[in-house]
Amino acid sequence: MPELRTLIEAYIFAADAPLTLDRLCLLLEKPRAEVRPVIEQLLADYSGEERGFYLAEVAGGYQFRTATELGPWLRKLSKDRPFRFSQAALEALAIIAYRQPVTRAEVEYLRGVDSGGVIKSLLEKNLLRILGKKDVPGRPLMYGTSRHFLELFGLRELQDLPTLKEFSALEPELAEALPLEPDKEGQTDG
Amino acid sequence: MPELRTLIEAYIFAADAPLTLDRLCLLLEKPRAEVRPVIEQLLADYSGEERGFYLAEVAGGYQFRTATELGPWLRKLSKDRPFRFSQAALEALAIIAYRQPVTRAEVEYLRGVDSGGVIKSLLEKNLLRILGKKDVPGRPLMYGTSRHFLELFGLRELQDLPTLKEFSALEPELAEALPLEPDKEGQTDG
Amino acid sequence: MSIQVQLQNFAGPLDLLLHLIKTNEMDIYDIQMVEITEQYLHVIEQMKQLDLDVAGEFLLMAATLLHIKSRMLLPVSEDLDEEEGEDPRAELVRRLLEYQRYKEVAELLAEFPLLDRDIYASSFVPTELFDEADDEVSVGVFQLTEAFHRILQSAPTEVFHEVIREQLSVAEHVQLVLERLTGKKRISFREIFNAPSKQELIVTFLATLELVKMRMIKVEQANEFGEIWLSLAVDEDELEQVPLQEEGLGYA
Repeated sequence: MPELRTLIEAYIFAADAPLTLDRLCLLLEKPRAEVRPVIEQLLADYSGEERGFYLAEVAGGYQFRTATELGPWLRKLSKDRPFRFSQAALEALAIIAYRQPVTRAEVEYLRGVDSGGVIKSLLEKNLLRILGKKDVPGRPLMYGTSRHFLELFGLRELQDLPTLKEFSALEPELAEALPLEPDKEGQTDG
Repeated sequence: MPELRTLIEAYIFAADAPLTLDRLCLLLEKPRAEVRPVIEQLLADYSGEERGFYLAEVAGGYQFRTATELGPWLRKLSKDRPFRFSQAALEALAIIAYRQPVTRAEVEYLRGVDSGGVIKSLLEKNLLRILGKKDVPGRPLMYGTSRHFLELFGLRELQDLPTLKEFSALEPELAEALPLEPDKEGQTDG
Repeated sequence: MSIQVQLQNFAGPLDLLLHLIKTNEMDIYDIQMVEITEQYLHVIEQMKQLDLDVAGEFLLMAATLLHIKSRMLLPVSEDLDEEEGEDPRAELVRRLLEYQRYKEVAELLAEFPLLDRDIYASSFVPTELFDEADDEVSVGVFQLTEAFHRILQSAPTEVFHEVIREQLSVAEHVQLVLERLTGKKRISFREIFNAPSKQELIVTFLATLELVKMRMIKVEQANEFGEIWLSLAVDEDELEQVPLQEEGLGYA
């Protein structure tokens, strides 16, 4: 059995919400009288030094938190978090990647929703490029993916994108439902 | 400006995945030479005492984690049954981890079993990533493990995987045909 | 000798073979083919008797074992070239050894402490980070393909893309819609979509969309849920200039 202090620290650290004293006592199978002094000690220890995080009393429980005054610096963490897309952005990007050259209207038709904002933000993120204007009345812009898109997804070239056939082949039930050609990959033998 | 040590501690604590040295340097706008010694100090500080959590080196970065030996106690925190990988999933994962980049056909040859479903579920769990297509007829997809794989298994890098038992090759050609070292290229991203 | 084993306990035929070799305390480099084949077939037979599906891979291995067994019964003649003279079991032994290595590592991996099962990382997210949309996900190539796959499943595109290419032409239907509108003040949406088949309907709809995009026709509705009316937006003599190639429309 680890030391009580170690265990309390770990429980509070690992829980995904503030841990109440009661819950802690339950987890530890110890009475409050035994648990409370250890928490008091932890609270004191974490308040003394200048640290990146401290033990906070919050919502009737205990939780490790970053100090409020670090907020402005921590905000940077979310700013340049790489590789994150909203569902909408991912859908638009997927359609453009697979259907390029493609117009905004075509993306919107497939998604069934206005996609102007999403396309704009993908352009700003340098993931798309304009491939010219479509030769139809109104001359709408045609979009495709950029070199940066390939880099971000670790692809050498567009042809490296999985085909839908390959994708479906990973799903046995689906593969049966679709009229697929015999899968050469699956046949390799001795 | 808070102390560098405080800020580094806070960044690592607040990030939702292991923070690499490069990313830290970018966030702090400081050179590696200045950041690295502070991390070394943090690593030492957290390893000394008996604590509920420590600073771990994992998936090419740094992350605060609870100590392994506390696992049995901490499991009480979640009501769900402990998650287990199937033998099939672990076999496929092992083959892909050691042999990347590797195709589905190669995994299936080594396992002797269709592995499409297993690969798909590993892809869905974000443990694999697609590394492009192999330059052979049919251009099959090549798979490798993701950064998340390292994070989940607590590995610093692929080289931390257990060494494969020496394969007493009956024939030298076979040993040559099968590169047995984990491929460094596979580590780049998740 | 009867060995009580159940197929579903094995990750595949190689796994089952390794188990049989181990329980028989056989040397993997000198597998007794007759014995092993007999036991292997026995396990499979048991499964069949229990009415359980025996996966194709297990049957394939049974065939391989029988083949090796029969080859071992052939007399070895000295003038055979090197390849044919190889021990018939060699390939199987290589595969078994190779498989065994990964099986062992897989067993080790099963014992690894896992994040969120045995080990926890900090889960506190500072409020400062909340301003980012909550539904943002980290993605890779797989997620991208999956998204496209999903879209195609929910959108009717797959149907009409095939249809257009093979049977019905959007360009043709652009012409048809125009013809029906020619000489009329307006025509109702319902009338124009009075098509015999779903495919026809979709292509007509696409053609209508194209015409709206090209500003060749107008679509009007007096009130919500009211009748939708289509009418020509151009002079009838301008109709000659409609681009009629599929490529021009982007559906080819």
